[in-house]
Amino acid sequence: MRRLLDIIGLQAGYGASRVLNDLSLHIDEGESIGLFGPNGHGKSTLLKAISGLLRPTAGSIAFDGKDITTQRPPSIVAAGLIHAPQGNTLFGNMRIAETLELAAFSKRAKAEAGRHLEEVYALFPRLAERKQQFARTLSGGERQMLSIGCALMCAPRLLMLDEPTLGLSPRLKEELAAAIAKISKTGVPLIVVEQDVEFLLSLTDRLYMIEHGEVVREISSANAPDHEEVMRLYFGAEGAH
Amino acid sequence: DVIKLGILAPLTGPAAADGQEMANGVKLAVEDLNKAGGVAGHTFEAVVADVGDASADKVATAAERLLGDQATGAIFTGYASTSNFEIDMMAEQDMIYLVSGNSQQTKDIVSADPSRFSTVWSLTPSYDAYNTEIVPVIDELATSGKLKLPNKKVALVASDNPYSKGIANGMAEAFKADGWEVTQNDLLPFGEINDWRGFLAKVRQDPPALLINTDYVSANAATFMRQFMENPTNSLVFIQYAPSVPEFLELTKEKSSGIVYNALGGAVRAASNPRADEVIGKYKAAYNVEPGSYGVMLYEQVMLYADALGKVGDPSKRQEIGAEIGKADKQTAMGRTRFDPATHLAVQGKDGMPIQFYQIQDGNRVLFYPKEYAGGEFKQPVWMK
Amino acid sequence: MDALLATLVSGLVLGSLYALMSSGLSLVWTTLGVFNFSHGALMMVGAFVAWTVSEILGLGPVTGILSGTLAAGLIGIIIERLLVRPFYSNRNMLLITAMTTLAAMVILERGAQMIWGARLKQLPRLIPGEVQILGTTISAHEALLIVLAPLILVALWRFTVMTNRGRSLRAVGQNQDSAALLGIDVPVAFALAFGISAALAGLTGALLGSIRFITPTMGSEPLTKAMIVVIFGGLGNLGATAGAAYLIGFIEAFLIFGLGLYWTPFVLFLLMILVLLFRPNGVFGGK
Amino acid sequence: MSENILEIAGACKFFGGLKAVNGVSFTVARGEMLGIAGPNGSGKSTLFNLITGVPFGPTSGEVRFMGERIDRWPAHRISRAGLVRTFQKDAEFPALSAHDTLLVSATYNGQLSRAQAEARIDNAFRSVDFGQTRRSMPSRELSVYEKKQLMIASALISEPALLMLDEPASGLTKPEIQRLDDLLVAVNRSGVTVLLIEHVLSLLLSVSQRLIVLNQGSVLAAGDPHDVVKNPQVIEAYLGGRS
Amino acid sequence: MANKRQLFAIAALFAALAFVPLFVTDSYIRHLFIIAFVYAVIASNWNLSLGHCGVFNFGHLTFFGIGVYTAAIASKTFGINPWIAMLLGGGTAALSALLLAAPVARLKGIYVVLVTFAFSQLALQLVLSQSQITGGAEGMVRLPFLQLGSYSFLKDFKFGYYYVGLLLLALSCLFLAFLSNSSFGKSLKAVRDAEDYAAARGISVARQRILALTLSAIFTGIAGGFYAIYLRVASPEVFGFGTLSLALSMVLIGGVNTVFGPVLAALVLTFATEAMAGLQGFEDARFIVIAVAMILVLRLAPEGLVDLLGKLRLPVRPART
Ligand SMILES: Nc1ncnc2c1ncn2[C@@H]1O[C@H](COP(=O)(O)OP(=O)(O)OP(=O)(O)O)[C@@H](O)[C@H]1O
Ligand SMILES: Nc1ncnc2c1ncn2[C@@H]1O[C@H](COP(=O)(O)OP(=O)(O)OP(=O)(O)O)[C@@H](O)[C@H]1O
Ligand SMILES: [Mg+2]
Ligand SMILES: [Mg+2]
Repeated sequence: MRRLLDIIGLQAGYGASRVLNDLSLHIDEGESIGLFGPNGHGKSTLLKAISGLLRPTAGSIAFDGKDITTQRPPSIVAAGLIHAPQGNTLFGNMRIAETLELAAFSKRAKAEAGRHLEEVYALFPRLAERKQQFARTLSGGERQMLSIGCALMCAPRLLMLDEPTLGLSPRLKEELAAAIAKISKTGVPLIVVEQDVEFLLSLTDRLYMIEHGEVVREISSANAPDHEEVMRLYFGAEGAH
Repeated sequence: DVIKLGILAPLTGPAAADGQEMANGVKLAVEDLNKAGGVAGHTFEAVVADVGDASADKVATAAERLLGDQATGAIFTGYASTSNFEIDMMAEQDMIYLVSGNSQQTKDIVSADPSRFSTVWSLTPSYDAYNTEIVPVIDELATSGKLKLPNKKVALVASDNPYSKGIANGMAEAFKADGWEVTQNDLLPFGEINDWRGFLAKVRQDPPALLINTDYVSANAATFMRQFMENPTNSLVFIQYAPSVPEFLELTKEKSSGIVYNALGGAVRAASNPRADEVIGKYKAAYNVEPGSYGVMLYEQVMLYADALGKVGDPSKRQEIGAEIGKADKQTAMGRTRFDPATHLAVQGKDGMPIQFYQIQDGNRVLFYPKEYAGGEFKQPVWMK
Repeated sequence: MDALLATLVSGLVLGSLYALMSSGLSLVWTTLGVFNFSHGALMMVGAFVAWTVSEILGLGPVTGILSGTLAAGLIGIIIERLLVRPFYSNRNMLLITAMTTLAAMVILERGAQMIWGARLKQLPRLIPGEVQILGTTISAHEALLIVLAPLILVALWRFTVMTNRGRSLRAVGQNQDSAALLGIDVPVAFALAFGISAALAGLTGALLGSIRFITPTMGSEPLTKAMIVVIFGGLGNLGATAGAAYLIGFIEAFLIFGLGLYWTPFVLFLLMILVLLFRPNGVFGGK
Repeated sequence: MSENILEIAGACKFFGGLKAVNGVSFTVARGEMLGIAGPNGSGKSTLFNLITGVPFGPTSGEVRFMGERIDRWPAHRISRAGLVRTFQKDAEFPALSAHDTLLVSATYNGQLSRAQAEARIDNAFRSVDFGQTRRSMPSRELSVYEKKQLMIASALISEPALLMLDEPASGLTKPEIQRLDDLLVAVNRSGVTVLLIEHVLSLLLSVSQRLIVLNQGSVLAAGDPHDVVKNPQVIEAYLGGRS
Repeated sequence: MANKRQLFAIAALFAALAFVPLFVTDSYIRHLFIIAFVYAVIASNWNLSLGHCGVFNFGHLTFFGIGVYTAAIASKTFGINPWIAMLLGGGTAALSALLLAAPVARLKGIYVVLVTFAFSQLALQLVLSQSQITGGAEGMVRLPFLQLGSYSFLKDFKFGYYYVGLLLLALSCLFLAFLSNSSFGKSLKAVRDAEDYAAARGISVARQRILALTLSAIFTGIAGGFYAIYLRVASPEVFGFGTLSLALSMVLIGGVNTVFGPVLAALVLTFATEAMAGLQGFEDARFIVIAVAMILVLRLAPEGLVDLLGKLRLPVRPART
């Protein structure tokens, strides 16, 4: 069956230190995947490589059949591959409303900016209350909302969320989960990075566990591991620390 | 063998225009001397050392570079630093050093102990005449009826540097002594001045018969003139030095017609002093631009050195050469040139370098005082009633 | 009375000049957070090119000013590409770019010195003659500046605040990765900001070239003033810059009238230190 | 001296019209571990800010630490007095190595001589088991998790009387949270009073002896953690459907 | 930290410098070294506030200028022994820095540029306006020269001045090296990069800034005093923009995170500029060459010259895990 995203033998890193070692994974049409694994083992780096922030040193990335390994972020975003980075600080000296409007930058996004804006405000009423507040003064959770809101403004065709529930209250976490589920229902496939495996399983069809910049285990909702097993997985990873 | 003649000059930075001219003057002289087969079997080579923005280390470094070279026979400059402190370095090494500026500073340093500075001489005379001479000249113009004075008031403005400030204050004294009323004596910061309107506004509230600006920076003077002409008062305008700079005319065009200025130690262009036109002619021929005073003065500096060298013969006997220069008494482009042993400055006055008063009349500089050199008559400026 | 009016007018003239000088500098500063020390030199280039085209090639002042603006703009883009872009990700970016743009200033000024020489030059005025404002005569050319300055500033302000293109300039200045992830082409944004800023510098220089004299160092005084205005106005926005420009213009005019040109800079600087003591983010800069 | 190590009375912090913290009062007993929860934007971090003076003090209200009023003190004085915090967004001294970060904290916050400081650094690293190899490389190259570890270590090294942690567990894996849990208990046992902001309930409930829930800048509920989480208002405002 | 290797290299450098006058008798070359030493002191001390503490102090040359005039006035007007006068320069400079620090400590980033720049303008204006004390634009000349017992430094082809300059530089370097390795030095970097975090770790941001500024002024002021006594002149150009940008380029080319980078840069730049000064008709071009060279260094090694040398020697750090 057709593959929406296909990553083969990817290598990437920062200067001298390599983080991703020969990593391969894929997303089929209409499915969503989750990534988890110990900290500092390359999940965010992988997303950076996909969205073009980081130039891979080897391997290939294909989106929707087209090779995007060497493309720059603008064209990748234009193609609808959207990445909401981890703990994003966005633009400290810009107001919430401005930021969201700016987020609809690509042609595709501009076309539907109005509708998306309403959706975002509906999803995060807090943002609607604080349209004129500067991003730098937002609370941790509010900042997270804004970051995801921006991603939605970009009219994603594949949405990559890096630890979206970071610092969200349990209730908001639930609501966000619901919202994300809604988004994927509307036909937007997801790549979600999270530490909470149960959370991931509730949202996505398959999980990859990333360790030392490689896929060490693939899990499908079918053969979902129980809590103890997950702990063992992690401790396995810790062992290598 | 070849004697190197050093030039200490601001070839870069704000004063670059002057510096280039200094270098040109010396190079021109060197060519002439070499064409004539050199002096006492020696030929010459000009070596330039840039003092940039005239900060002490740049001047000292440039000087050291020239002094360090055994082949250097003499060093020439219009001005290198604002303080002339380098004179000491030169004297220490008995280096011939001829200066054409900051004569007050030179005087202060030398007169303490002239014998220590036998190799240092200034071709610019004392500036005292700048302070005093203007009064009788104006009076004479008034009495002879060539100039109608509405009152006996004078307004002065100077920029904050020893030259301008000194002259402005000197003039103020002289005018007071002659019964004039000094309505203004403003001091402006030294440097680029783009707005004289503040001062001119005050002037217009009480128009004086005589308006004097001693800021010698030609750009500032030009701006001053343009802004004065926006709404002129019934006053004769006198500007210190700046109008003698060639581009002043280009910059102000017809706006400067009628203003008066004077000059000490610059070329004296008059029938009775053909030497001036001769040198200026050469300079134009060589560089096809009109020289200011420095081109001419440094040319003559080299010639003075050459004469002395001719008498002594051995370039390494700098003490003797210095002494010879001190004894010099010749007619140069700047008029009769001889030195005061007490200050090592060129002698000023009738039997030395004369002070000359010029008026700009539709694009030409007309020398109208002193009589001996005069090439034309003073005319009442058009804007005066 | 009319002395007061005269002071007001010269304050207005000064203010407009400062507004023009600082507009471009403010653009890169408020958007990219880069302090471009070659801004003054770019004005100088604009003036010299304008002079060459208008006087030497004899194509008239208008063509001259346009080509001056264009030339400065191009050089600005080159400067950005070679001297600023490589250092975006550097921790000492502000410092290093300050240094490299200083280097650019040196190169431009010395280059001009070698090309055009040290002698003073001047452009003919765009509009000849004088005009009367509040019973004070100023040249029509300066009157033109008084009209032009606010227009340019408003246009700039609308651009950076109202349009997405303009916002993108601010975005890349604050967080390049996030900007890139929204589909903003970061290099293009930087180049654009610098191009516009430099072009404004060129325009200012060309206009200045017929009030003041054109020399290789003619940019340094305007740069100082622009620097004061921009920082004084605060990192807030162009509106603040404009405010600061006119404020300083009037203060200076009144100081000159009150206690003469000599102590004006001194008091102006003293004043500024005091103000920054109590408004550490600039006069109009937000907290 | 009072046995309440920290006393907050009517603390407020306003930003223009926005009342981020609005009349919060509570006390912290010496040696206890107090949890603070609340919806996003309810004022938890702001509360920490106004207590520690980083970057601002309260708009109004009193803060007493060991009986002394500290709400007008400069931040560095407060932390030297033994009231040390961590930050929610990862903070670091990018140019300093992990080791130097601890050194600086020990010599300034702990006011130790260099020798004493060096002596403590190793323990501090071990307490958060910080990777041997990573101790001497510039902080900016550390991973998110290592930066967190370092921030806690640099707080502990000056042996504070009161430790205030702002969401230390966010983004941690389960095992890491487990280790954090153990660490906090150990620290608390050693006599350090702990104030803990968390959204990770498992941790919050397991370690804190008392729980305060903020909502819209004021205290919504306080008391025994397991009672508080049953409070319907708390569920409504903070926990939501499950649990 | 390549500290060990660096220190060794430095020791070697100073040892070499100590022998120079024995081989170089030409007073011109010695003069160049002396000027280079002065600039090295200026740049490396400037780096303390600018690089290490992140205070964008554009008034550093003012400290130098104040040192110059203090020494000049003390020695000429009050006839104080020039050795003492030089040291006094350090004192007054530090005091003025303390004065300046008051406003600067509260300001951030680029605002500091404005205030410090304004400060330097004020100082210049004062010097110019108080001409009866400072000699105004004309400056003060023929300052007394150094003497050691009966030995006069005047006609010894700068032998004496060379060693005074070198000693000054050495002391200044020791001073700076000690500071930057102390936890005070490290705290400066903490304040520079993360104010809030630093404050939350017991570091007083304002206090560290004030200290950094004041300490950076001491040797700068003494260098100013030495400069005045050596050249026997004090003139307002020291406040000029030329000197400032030259020193600034030394700091950045040398590397803002090092101690000795600026020293190295000062030596290299001084001789490089001078080497080209000899070429006729090249006067303006040489500034362009220097500017371009500086840009290249910054591009090849944004952390500075020292970093560049390091890159050539150190193997790259191996990947993690
Ligand atoms: N900008 C950077 N420069 C150098 N090294 C970096 C940089 N960013 C991350 N690293 C390193 O790359 C490795 C992987 O980091 P990454 O953020 O991808 O891990 P992660 O799986 O996302 O961890 P986390 O769950 O904490 O986000 C870490 O060791 C980190 O130190
Ligand atoms: N400097 C500021 N200016 C304006 N508003 C601010 C400022 N700092 C915080 N706020 C607002 O105050 C409210 C409380 O912020 P705070 O960071 O304390 O929330 P929080 O409880 O920590 O939330 P989270 O759990 O998401 O971190 C938020 O709505 C935030 O937008
Ligand atoms: Mg991550
Ligand atoms: Mg918070």
